Amino acid sequence: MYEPKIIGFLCNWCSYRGADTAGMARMKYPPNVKIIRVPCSGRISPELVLRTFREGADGVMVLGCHIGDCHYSTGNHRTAKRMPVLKRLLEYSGIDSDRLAINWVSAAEGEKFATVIKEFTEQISAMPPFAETMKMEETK
Amino acid sequence: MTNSIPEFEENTNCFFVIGSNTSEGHPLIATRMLKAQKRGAKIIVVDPRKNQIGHWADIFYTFRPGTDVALFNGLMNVIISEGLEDKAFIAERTEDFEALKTLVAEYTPEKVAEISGVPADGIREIARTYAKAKPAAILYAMGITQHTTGVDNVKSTSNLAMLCGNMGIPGGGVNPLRGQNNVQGACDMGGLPNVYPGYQAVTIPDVQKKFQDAWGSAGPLTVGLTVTEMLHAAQEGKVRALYVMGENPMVSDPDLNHVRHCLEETEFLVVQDIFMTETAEMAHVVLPGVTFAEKDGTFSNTERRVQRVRKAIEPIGDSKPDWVIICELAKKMGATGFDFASPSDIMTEINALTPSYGGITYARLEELGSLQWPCPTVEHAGTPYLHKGKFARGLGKFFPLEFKEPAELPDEEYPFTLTTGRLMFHFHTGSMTRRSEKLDSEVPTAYVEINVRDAEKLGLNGDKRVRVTSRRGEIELDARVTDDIKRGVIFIPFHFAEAAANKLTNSAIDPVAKIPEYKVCAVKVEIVK
Amino acid sequence: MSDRLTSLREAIQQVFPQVDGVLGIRRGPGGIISPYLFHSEHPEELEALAIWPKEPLPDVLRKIQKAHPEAKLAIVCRGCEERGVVEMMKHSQLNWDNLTLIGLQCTKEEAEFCRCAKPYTVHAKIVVGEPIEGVPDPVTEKVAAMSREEKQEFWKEQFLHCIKCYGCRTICPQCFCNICTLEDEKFVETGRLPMPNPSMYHLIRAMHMTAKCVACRECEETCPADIPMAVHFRLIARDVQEMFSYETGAILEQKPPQLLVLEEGEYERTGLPH
Amino acid sequence: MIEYKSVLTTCPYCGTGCTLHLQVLDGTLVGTLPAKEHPISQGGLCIKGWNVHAFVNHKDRLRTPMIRKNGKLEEATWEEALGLVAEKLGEFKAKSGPDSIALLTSAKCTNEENYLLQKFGRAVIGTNNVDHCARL
Repeated sequence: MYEPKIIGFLCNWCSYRGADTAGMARMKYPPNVKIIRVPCSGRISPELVLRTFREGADGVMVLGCHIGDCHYSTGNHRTAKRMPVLKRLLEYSGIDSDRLAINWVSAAEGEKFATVIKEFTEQISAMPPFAETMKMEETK
Repeated sequence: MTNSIPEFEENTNCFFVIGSNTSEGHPLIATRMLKAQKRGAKIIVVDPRKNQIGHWADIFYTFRPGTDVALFNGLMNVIISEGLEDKAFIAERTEDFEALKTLVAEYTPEKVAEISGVPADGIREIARTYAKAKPAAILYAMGITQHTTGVDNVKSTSNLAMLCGNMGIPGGGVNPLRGQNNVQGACDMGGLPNVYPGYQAVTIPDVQKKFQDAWGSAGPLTVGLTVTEMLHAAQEGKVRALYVMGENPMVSDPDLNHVRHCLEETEFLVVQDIFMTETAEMAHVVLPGVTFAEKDGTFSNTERRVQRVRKAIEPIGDSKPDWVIICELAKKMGATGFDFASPSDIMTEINALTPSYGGITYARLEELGSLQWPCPTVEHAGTPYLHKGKFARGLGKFFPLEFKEPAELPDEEYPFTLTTGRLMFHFHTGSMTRRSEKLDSEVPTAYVEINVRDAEKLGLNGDKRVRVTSRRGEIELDARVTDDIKRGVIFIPFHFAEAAANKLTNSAIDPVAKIPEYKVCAVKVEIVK
Repeated sequence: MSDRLTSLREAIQQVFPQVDGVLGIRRGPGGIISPYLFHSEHPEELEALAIWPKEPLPDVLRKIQKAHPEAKLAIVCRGCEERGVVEMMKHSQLNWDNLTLIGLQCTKEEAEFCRCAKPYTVHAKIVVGEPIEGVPDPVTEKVAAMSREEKQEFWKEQFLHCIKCYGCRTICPQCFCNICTLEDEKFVETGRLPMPNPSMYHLIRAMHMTAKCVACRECEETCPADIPMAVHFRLIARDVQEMFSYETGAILEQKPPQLLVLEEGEYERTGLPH
Repeated sequence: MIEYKSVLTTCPYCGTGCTLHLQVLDGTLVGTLPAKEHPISQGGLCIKGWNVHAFVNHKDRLRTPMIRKNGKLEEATWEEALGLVAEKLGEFKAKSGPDSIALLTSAKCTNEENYLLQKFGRAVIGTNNVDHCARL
């Protein structure tokens, strides 16, 4: 079994603190997810997700505040509107949209954070490496 | 081109592309091939580099630059030994087939594989595919012509086309893709030292008389100098004044250090252009011409199609249309016969003196959009493909040709073969495209393409700056490491004056066509610390 | 066909007194058509008026209005062009108040050429021709029915044909941004052909067309490599309608979904976790 | 009156011969559009064609004639510049013969202009030293 590369974009105000909470409580979760802290999940545009795949990620997670809890009040509404469309587009292009996960984790939800990471890592591990399925780099 | 671009989509069943980076040099001809491919036509590409068209091809092989004649002989060897030639066509319309047959018998696929680097089975595959898919078109560009054996290479293409009866039929033929919008027209109009407009030879007294009668005076009966010869003559003091209209030899010509020296020796250099080009900077007088957007006229494309250029805006600043400048200069020198009110008037004179353009008038172009020469009269509909039923000289002649090595081969000191060419995003010396923001942002400066494994051997990890040196000069530029180029070959686009590929190129020329060998010279590559 | 042309001429003449110009299509040298601004001062120019093929008129209109914000202009528009004008208005690219729409209903042949679901105008007060029903889009259906592997193969081949002319972006009436992500080398590598990651260009563009594509198919028409890129836009348009009840170019007052916060009930339809 | 027109012309880059429309608004270029139903370009263009209007108004365009004085190119009038060229060419022709002058026509200029320059070279100067970059 291979070790998948996963990139997690975590919003600064909720999900990143949720990760802290999980860490402080010494909860166990797989180390595959490389965390990138962003001001808001709404910052993560579809092109950034696509670029992350291009750079070699096998899975991408976007974690933000629960709807209603956004530090910028509606930043995560953008996430909720754009990411589902991107997932559909991936499917239309022949890419398994399960490689992209969207979820909401608050600062208090350390346990949820650990579960989300664990489940997504398992899900991606069960798939072949992305480069093998989608030969995006083929012409290089 | 003997044939027409629309025929590629409608008729052609096989494209043999050699010495042409069609998808970048002539993008919309390349996409025509894609359209044909969708209905089942095959694309064969042979090139030292795997360009985009190579990625599209059904059959692709790299080969050693400059071994074209050997490759063609090998293909013909296979076709004749397998009996795939068009016997009826050969019998009716050609001569000297036996001589060709004898010569190519020596060029077995195994022998050619050794020379060219295309595997013997690959040569068989190409030969069979081409021979069995009539009509098949050969497409080439400067990759065939810019060699010391350029003329032999061109003759080889027509040998192959005639062998399979691919001449004089829609969708077939031998199709040189002209690199510049009006290089065809400049030749048609007599912008050559040996011919008047319509390829009427300067050495024929009757022709001279015809133009004397029309113009009051004409050139001598001796052939003039080519670009390369002019520069040499300038250095020797034989040519003292040079008038350059819309050309930039300081980037486009081979062995630039030598070109600079020659131009410095020229006593009086006049440059008529739209930008302060590298050549204009050396001029004694600079005359501002206008772009295509500010004047009327016609261009003739690679398939001999004459089309209108229409004025869209007024000239910028004090600039003037080039035709106006020439008329004013001629009148200043006391000449008559330059009283033209418009380009349409000039075309009327061209119609009268150039048989192949006889029926190409502005009124007809307005109505029909375009006309392909030969178009001798205003009733003539134009000629989409040449050599129908008969060649211009009667029978088509086969030329048995031995393979000759390029003038300069790689050796221990200069181990790489340099080949030059074009990019999608730039044009010729870059004076237009490098001033176009979008195009410039795509490729802002020069680079050299080098094979991954060659790069490894040099210790080039990733794209770095390198120095490329030939016997004539050296340049520094970024390296671009790629799989898509043959080992031992490097490629530099020639658009960039700051790292001009032509500082390196060899000015050795084809003895007949006087074309320099841009596609092969020996260089070495070193990492810049 | 000629009937429609005559009626369109009459409609334009009727509008002439109220406007500074009417944007339409004229047939020029060699029978080639192009956009042209007709004027009441020169009614004879209407002799050259043409209706097919269509041209990307909304984008031309935007250019003219930008230089002449106060001018009263009319535009001859088909269903797709009307949708284009509406969307541009919503994105503050056009001043709706200074516009007069002259609707031109498409024929069945024209609609089939464009695989158009809505070949008719809905807002234009002056209309030429009778509206017809939309036609099916077999190309989109064919791709939609493919398996994941087939889709991947299909698009890989299509995108390899891309010669990076930027024609689809440049001709699109809805691509009016001053800064374009497709020109950002962080996302689309510059200066290489074939593009090392051609899907980056095309998928980013598809995302940016979300709730914007008006189905005019100008992009596919201008593509030298015949890439059927509108397929992506059309499949996404269905999702946008399903998730956000948004129909591009249809209702003047409805704001585009990507600019706004989630509305009541929308979140449930996105399929995201709770 | 607001003037918008699309002028059909031929692309000045490669030899394919695509035609395109230059979009002209009130006398200035505002863009390029492809030509639908054209036998060669079929409503498409490459990236160079799409950007063909970009260099026309570039600030580097030569706007006035220039003459080299004391080693430097300085602005001049058409009268001065053409006068000097005529005088010099006449001088060389008279002193060293017509073949001491050579002319390069251009694959970028129109047929009419190429015709005129070679006519100028042959009829006015009297030389066949006429060539262009066909080989390059």
